[in-house]
Amino acid sequence: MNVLTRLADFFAAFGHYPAYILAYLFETLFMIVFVMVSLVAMIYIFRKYMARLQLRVGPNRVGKFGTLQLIADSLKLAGKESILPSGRDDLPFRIAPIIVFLGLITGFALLPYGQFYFIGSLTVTHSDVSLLLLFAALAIMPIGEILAGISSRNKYAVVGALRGVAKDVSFEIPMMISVLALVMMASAKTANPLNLSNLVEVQFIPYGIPQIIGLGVFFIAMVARASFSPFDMSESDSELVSGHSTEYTGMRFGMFYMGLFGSIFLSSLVVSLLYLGGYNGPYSGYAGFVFLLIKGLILVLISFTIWLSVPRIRIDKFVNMGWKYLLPASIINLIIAGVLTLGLGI
Amino acid sequence: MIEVKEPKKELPLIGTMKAMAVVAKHLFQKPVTVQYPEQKRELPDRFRFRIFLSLDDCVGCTLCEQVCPNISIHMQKVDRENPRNKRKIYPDVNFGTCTVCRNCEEICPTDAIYLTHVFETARTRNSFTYSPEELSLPEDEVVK
Amino acid sequence: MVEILEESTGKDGRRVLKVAKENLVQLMKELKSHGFVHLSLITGIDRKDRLEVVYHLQNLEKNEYIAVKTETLDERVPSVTSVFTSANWDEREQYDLMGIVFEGHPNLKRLFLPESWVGHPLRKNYDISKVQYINMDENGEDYATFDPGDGW
Amino acid sequence: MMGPRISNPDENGWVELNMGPQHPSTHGVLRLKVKLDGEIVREVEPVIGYLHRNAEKICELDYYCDSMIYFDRMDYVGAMNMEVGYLEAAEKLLGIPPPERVQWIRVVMAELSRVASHLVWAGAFGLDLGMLTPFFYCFVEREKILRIFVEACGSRQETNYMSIGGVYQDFNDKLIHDILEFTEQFPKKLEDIFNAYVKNDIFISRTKGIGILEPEVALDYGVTGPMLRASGVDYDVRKAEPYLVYDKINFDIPVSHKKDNLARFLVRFEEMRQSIKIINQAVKKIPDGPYFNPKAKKSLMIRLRGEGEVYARTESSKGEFGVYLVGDGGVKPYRVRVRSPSLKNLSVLPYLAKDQMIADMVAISGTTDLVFGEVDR
Repeated sequence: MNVLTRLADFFAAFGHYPAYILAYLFETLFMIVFVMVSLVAMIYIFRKYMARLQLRVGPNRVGKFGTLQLIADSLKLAGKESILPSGRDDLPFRIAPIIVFLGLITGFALLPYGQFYFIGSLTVTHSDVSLLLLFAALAIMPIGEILAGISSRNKYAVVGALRGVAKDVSFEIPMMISVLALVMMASAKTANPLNLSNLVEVQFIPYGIPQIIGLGVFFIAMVARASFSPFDMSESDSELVSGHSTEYTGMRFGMFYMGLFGSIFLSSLVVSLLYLGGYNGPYSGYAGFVFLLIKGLILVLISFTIWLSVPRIRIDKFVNMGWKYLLPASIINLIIAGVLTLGLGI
Repeated sequence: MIEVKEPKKELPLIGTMKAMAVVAKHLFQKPVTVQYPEQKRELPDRFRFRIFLSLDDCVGCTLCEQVCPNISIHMQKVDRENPRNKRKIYPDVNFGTCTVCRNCEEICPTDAIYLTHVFETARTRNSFTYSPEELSLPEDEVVK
Repeated sequence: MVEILEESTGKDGRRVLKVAKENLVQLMKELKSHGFVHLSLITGIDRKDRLEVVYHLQNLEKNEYIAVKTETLDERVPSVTSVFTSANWDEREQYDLMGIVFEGHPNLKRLFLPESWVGHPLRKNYDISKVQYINMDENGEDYATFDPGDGW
Repeated sequence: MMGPRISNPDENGWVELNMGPQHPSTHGVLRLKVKLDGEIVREVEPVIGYLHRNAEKICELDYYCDSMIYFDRMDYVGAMNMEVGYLEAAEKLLGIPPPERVQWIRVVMAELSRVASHLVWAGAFGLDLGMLTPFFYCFVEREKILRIFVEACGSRQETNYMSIGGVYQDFNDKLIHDILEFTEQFPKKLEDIFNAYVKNDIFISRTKGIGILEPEVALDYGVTGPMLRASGVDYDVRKAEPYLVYDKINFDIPVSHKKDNLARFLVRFEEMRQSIKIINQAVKKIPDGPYFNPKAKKSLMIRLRGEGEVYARTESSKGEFGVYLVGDGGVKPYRVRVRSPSLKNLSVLPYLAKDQMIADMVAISGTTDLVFGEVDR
């Protein structure tokens, strides 16, 4: 049983096909609501956590403990005039934030979420290549950022976009190689290692333990993907004002902002799925989703601590790090994975 | 003269984690901020902001006008019986430009002009100038 | 050695050398070779009939601090930027605010005020009642204007 | 279809970028005209004057006692140092020496102010590098110092505490107790802040070996203060030409021969530790006596007349702060000239930032410790 069949059962009175059409519609709706709620929660957690680290109280005026602050903020952003610079490249300028947001939602839709109580599996997409699709979705977001940087015809934005390109090129290859090691290890246990659900279910020991180097490389790559400090070179606020989103205001800026926090949550979920056993755990038939959320949230808090306490690395040093340290490390990790799989049969 | 030492070199990553631990330690400390309109920190005795004027004591010597570095004080004619103030001139204060340097309080020969603890002087009027009569009233009686 | 017109001690106990403006650069070079490597301050003083320029120099090794004075009647003084780099901005500032033209300065532009500012504010005859407003043109350069409607 | 060109590179292929005056990293209203070759800065031209008030002219138009508030607003993060600098000159010119007790009080206040100023700098430097949180720890500590200022004189930042020939209000036992309480807990907090920075190897990689300033160049440009000392020149006005009672206090001048950003950072932190040492000694040594010179009391404030020329220099938190006062025998100064250390420190930025990356230029302009109230005056 999963969400789709539960919904189809609920709408069974309309007949077989209309019930499934309605079920798909509502599933999509739930998906988007989940993403939006998690974004709002993410920003709220970030602001409260940042405030506590900085000996402040954080938002506490709107609603109890400031819970409604984010809704007030998003209303404010939506109500603001969205200024369009006169020198822009019109179409890319308008669609860039949408691309970022679409990439984010697609990424969330491709994750397996595990079982929850009586509903059954919460997974939305059942594909045999969902791992590939996930990384394809993750690769969409940089395109939006680069488009935004170049189409706004602002020198800060252009420098930010070019830094973004250099950054993406230098961490994506180590990232994919460390995922390849996982697929290698999983292929000994399952016929379909590219399916994320299978990849999670074969983790009797979380892959983070035999693949500790891979976990490090992948986590660094995910921090760079989400682009927060220390790897926020492309939007470094003290140098390039706001990088690729310099010229954006109102809801368009809000989409970039949500893209940032969404990708932090998304990358935390991906790391916990791939390396920390995802929704595996005791009683995972009922509470798998809860395990996933807890692991994800712990990673999110670790990410926030890194964000708030580490200075920004210089772009040339990051490119150096990507090619000189991360890439060799990921290749060594691949060899270790091969030895573990073929030699020891883990 | 002492030569400053460069800090001990930390291992990569380990050093960063130590620095993160220093920051994360503060998570369990109490916030230091004060939620202003509800909570108010007690003010030190010497804190000064709002200028008061005792109309009976003012002799209209214009010393405060002269010593004001920002030209925030101007003398105004006020129709009021005061045997000590024959010229009937009293200072008004523009709080928009007042820098609270306390020179006027310091120089006043009769202690007619003095500063007090009151600091909540926000007003909706465009002008921040307090006329001599307003200066002698408590803050909540001043028309805002 | 350059001819020193007058040597005295100021109220603060510092040695004051007075020199004709033609000999200024030569004197500065000699002082620099005697260890006065730090030109601390350049001050222009408007004496109404003449302009006085005071240079404060420091010898770090002997811990000595002296002032060199020169005078000009035609607002022109030779620049010492070739001897001390730190004179560069000081001379620009004095040109800006006092109107002293330093001859031989590589880049004698106003330091604080926009180029089109009228007058030199630190002069005693500068009229402070005339307000000048500042705005920015399309190229991002500031300009000054007397028209309040055009300013910020 | 091609849109308009984003930038118009010049014959070298360099693009001009305008940073500021409204920019997150310029600490106020600095405007930098930067010529960029990709990521690399080829030429920098600082454009200043956006906060220019011509304080020198305003001081000429006002009485001697009134100039104090304009000096407060020069280096607004370390206002007491500015007051000490002005009064050193004004008291010599007017012939009103402060009593012994006042001199010790001024030393305490000036050093507290130096700590406050360096704390602001440390926090802002972290922000320049992208570190968000240590900024707040610096400001929490600074707030305690400002609280002491409020207790002493009633104002937080632009204190106007010192007057010609004395101070406005006397020290009392509670104040001394508060200061000692602060100096007792501060070194531990300072180590925390220090560790949050220097343990971090990314921080070290961003500062070590970057922005090297040779001592000869520094002196040629007139750089003073912590920047000069980080270049290996052992020069501090407090030792070279002691003012107030600095010659009766035991303290050291931190010097580094590494000449880079990290050296400037370490020198400033060591200076804070030395300042605490000075405060601890000075607070205990404050003698009894009057807190103002009777010659400058109350209604005499606007009748002080001075004649002659005085140049007084003091060590502010940014460097050598000099005030050149010329009096013509009237109640108002004839000419006031201020040697602002930040201006001289800024003038070396084009030399330092040449052929560095944008990120390094921001870090270097961070270590010069600019306060625009003082640069523009």
